Amino acid sequence: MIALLLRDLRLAVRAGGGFGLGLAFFLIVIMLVPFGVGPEADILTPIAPGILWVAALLASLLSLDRIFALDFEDGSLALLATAPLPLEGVAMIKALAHWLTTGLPLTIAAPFLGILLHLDPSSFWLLFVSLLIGTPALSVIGMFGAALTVGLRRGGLLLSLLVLPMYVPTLIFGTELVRRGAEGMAYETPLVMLAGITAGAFALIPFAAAGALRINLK
Amino acid sequence: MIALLLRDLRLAVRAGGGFGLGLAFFLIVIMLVPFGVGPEADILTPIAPGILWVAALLASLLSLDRIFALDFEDGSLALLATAPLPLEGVAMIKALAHWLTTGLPLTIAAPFLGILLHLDPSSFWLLFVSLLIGTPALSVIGMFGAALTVGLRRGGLLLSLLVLPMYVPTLIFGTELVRRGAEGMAYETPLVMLAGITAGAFALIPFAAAGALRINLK
Amino acid sequence: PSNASAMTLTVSNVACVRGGRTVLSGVSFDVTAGQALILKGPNGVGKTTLLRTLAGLQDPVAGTIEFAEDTAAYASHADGVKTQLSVEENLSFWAQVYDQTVEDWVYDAFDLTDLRHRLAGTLSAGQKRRLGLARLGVIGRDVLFLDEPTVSLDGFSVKLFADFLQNRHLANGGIAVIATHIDLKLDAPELDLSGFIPPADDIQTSDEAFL
Amino acid sequence: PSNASAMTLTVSNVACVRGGRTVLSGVSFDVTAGQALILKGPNGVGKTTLLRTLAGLQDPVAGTIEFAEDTAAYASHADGVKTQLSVEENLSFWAQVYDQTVEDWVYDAFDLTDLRHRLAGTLSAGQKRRLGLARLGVIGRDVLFLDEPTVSLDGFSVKLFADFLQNRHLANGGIAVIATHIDLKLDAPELDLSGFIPPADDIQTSDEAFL
Amino acid sequence: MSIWEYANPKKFMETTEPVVSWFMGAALLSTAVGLIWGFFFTPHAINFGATVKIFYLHVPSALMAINAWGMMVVASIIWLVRRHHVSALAAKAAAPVGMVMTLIGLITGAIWGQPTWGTWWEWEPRLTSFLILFLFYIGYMALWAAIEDNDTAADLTSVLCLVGSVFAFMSRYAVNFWNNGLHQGASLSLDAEENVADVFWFPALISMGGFILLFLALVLMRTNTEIRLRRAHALELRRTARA
Ligand code: HEM
Ligand SMILES: Nc1ncnc2c1ncn2[C@@H]1O[C@H](COP(=O)(O)OP(=O)(O)OP(=O)(O)O)[C@@H](O)[C@H]1O
Ligand SMILES: Nc1ncnc2c1ncn2[C@@H]1O[C@H](COP(=O)(O)OP(=O)(O)OP(=O)(O)O)[C@@H](O)[C@H]1O
Ligand SMILES: [Mg+2]
Ligand SMILES: [Mg+2]
Repeated sequence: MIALLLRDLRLAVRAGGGFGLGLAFFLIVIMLVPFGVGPEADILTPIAPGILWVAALLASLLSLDRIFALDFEDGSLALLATAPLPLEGVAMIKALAHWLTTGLPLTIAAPFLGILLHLDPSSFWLLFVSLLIGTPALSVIGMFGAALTVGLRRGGLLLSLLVLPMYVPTLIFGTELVRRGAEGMAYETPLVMLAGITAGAFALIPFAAAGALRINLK
Repeated sequence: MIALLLRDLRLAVRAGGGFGLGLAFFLIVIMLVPFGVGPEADILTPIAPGILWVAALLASLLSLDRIFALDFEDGSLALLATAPLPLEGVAMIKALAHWLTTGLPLTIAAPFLGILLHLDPSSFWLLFVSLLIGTPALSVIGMFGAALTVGLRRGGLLLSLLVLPMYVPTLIFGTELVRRGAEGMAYETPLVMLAGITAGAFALIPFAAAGALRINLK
Repeated sequence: PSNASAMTLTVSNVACVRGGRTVLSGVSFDVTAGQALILKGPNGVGKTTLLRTLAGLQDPVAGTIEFAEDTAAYASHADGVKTQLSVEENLSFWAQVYDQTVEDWVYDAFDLTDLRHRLAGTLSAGQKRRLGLARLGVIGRDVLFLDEPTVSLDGFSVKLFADFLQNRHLANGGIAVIATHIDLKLDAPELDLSGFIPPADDIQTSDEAFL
Repeated sequence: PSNASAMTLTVSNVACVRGGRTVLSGVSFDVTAGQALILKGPNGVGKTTLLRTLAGLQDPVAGTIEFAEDTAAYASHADGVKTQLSVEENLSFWAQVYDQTVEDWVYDAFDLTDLRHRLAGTLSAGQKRRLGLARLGVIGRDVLFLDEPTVSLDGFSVKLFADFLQNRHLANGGIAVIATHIDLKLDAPELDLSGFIPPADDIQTSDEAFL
Repeated sequence: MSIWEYANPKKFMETTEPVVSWFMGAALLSTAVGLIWGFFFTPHAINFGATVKIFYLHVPSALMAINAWGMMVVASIIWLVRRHHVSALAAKAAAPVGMVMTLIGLITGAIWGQPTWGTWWEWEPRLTSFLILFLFYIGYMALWAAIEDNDTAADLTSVLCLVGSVFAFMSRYAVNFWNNGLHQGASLSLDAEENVADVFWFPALISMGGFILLFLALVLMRTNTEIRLRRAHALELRRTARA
């Protein structure tokens, strides 16, 4: 298990696909938005949390198809499936590795990038929390999508098509959490919901994913 | 040449990676934004053109890495390089195929999806034009990025990192075009600039791309 | 291999399906500890399919396959080598997955000593193949299902591999089922799968239900 | 092949680099129309590197390679088969790329007649390989550089391929340089590359300039 | 004899084929009655004006859009548990129908919204959750399309269908939480008074029944088509195998 985690992390770093790039993509999306919608603070501030969340979501989405695809192509996946590791565990580890290389760095960077979007300083903290709780869910759900599409050579777009609608609840609660906080409203409900989604996803999805993998390896 | 184009289109359709999915991704990104920034029309209308352009940009970005990656892995690229076709032509065709499967459908769909963002009806037409002129540039520039990163197994993120900054001018002029039009200002300048970028990109980039490919095949 | 001595691999009239069509049926054989079996047969007869079935990657549509739980390993055309990792890292990863450690003899046995710290991506076809095979030396499994293990190996390396099988794996009471087109010079019985192609008039397909 | 008769392939003391290291130097030979040359040598000696150099995928660091413009084709471990296209589509694509048409004898010559309309992704290892080789039959090139063409082919298919080379390609004045570990039973001279490994004391590296 | 006998493709076709046309007939009839009655023989609603007519298309389609997905969930479970090909194919057959229903719901809604809300689209919870449902339909169908092997496709799409529904429900809740809209509440409660007066209600009920029949008829037809396709495929396999 740990061996697998370490290997994936090492590969992520070696292949230059690791921490740096997920971040960079995040940064660039954040930068593109002002070019698109115009630089005025009064336009940017209200949409800042939303944009940050959407950007984080896309950044983690972009690296999903690699969760299993590479291992599938070079045969590692079949070997892992016949190895003593439980496939559920493998799936879980894969999601974890994805989060460590994508979700976590994003979470840490988001508040700083918020400055670029004139994010209201008071919400920095909440943004951080919401991402910290929310992004793991994104990785797990995405991992499930990756497991479904691993057989298909050009799964990339299909993957995002399957995964994005499943991201909606996480996204909504995440941004609601920040917005309500900014408006001084009570934000317990979204907080709890967000945590619930993450917990539930981690508890159940690995089984579905393992099932999908077994089918795809047939 | 035509054979190559047809093959790529056929593959795009066969692999379920074709027209439909680029569109679907576009649609979904458009949908996510309101979830992020909230449903109020007065927030959405001003940012609508910008968001649509950014979304189109991301949608075409997502399918870039497949322009060459698959052909590289299964050896086709090396064979094409040793074939009588000029590599420049191959690069050009690849970009064209990418645009036909991604940029074109996006352009056609954009005005309709504009409704979802409460895009000011008066700018539907300009949005369409700007995308029609702009998206080919996105495909060509992206193709160049793909050529640069084709050697790397996890090129996906690196690719977007390289390409997105190059997208900025296209993005700026594209959205300026729409915004000025909406505000009734003169929009000739951005229009000309946009057309210029596209023309220039098509004229020059294929050579750079072919060079990059030759190096990567070493 | 550990408690290998006791066990045998028993396959009794297995049928397996590929692409919705039964390619082999009535395959039966058993291999006892310390023995190997060579699968022969023309391209497309079903060697890979059978091996995948034995390894449990797909289920047999008929028949039974018996051997001790969790003692088998599978090696195929694609040998799961990570180009971004060094030879050593590749091996120790698989060792860890199987709770083993990489013993040094493995590097000699597969002539990888000089390449130990090379990135796997920089190996030649045959060197990479040797690495893929070395994996079998570190996972300590008793029952090996090998699909064309010697592809793109030179004569010398083939010899190395045969020695490993004969003197290490089988000598320790292991079992091996090997699909190959070349002669490995093992003293092992051969099984030609052409004999198990189902007669054309009763070919089963997975869509029988619709007929 | 068309105006093949006239030409020869002349290689005079070529040196080639792989991974920043000179793996072969002083390689010289020539092959005249209708002849084949078999490259032998242990794994990692530099067969693939040499073939890639001959095919123009990388430049020789020394020496010259001469043969008629635009008459060569290269076939490697990866044979550029599109799994999403049918056998026929794959072949006709390559034919079109080379302004040729697929003649029917190709399907027979490589035993693909029954598989003609199969998706390439659903072929067995050897069947897929045959498809990759059939490509050579449709592009009508005179000079072929082949890297382990017979990997995972059964005896019969190897024979088929050898016949194609002997009776079609060479008979029409073609040229072939083939790296292989098995015996193709062609009456062609062999060249063992082990003889061209640069002596350890003057190994060139691509960073000479820094020394 | 258990109902599972009908899960045999042949038997299924034999039994359903004859009734399909009747279903279709009844469906068209009652839909027509409902719509015509609704369009031409009901007073204009006070607050909606003539636009209320579209209600007779809008609501039933909306209803079926949801039920179609429900049916797909059941069929998927049956496939995963009992491996009856027919149920997998039924799910596959239902998807496009449900997708179209969703689309009709959205479009009629949009047309409706134009006069009533003064905008073609409003990010209103119910509409939004329908848009999401629409996406799930597309994804489901795309997955079916992308996989060559039939049984693999059936397995994977079933898994997607189940997991997807969970998220669809969550989104419905989330969306309500995100924006409590101006769309009116469920109008299906038994005492229809609270939403819509009887005069509007009876024809609505009839056209709803019509839509349900229509849905059933279409699904049966498509299922049989799928079965035929698989039959052809099986025969083809056998032929090539013999060759
Ligand atoms: C004032 C205008 C509208 C009225 C009075 C209205 C009324 C209704 C009613 C009575 C239902 C059935 C509720 C149920 O089945 O539980 C319904 C469902 C629905 N309407 Fe509307 N609608 C209006 C506008 C719209 C618009 C503008 C749209 C979309 C653009 C729309 C989309 C839907 C959808 C998607 C449903 C199905 C949701 C569900 O049944 O859960 N509606 N509508
Ligand atoms: N995905 C697939 N779909 C349909 N048919 C397939 C698929 N994969 C393999 N087949 C067919 O199943 C048969 C058995 O394939 P298999 O790979 O087991 O043959 P093999 O004995 O391993 O051949 P080789 O020696 O070439 O590896 C072949 O006729 C092949 O065409
Ligand atoms: N990308 C690379 N980086 C560094 N060294 C490499 C790289 N690729 C190959 N080499 C080394 O160059 C040498 C020649 O490799 P090459 O692939 O030509 O050998 P080969 O004769 O084809 O061997 P095989 O018979 O196994 O295919 C080998 O020693 C190999 O380790
Ligand atoms: Mg095989
Ligand atoms: Mg080689």
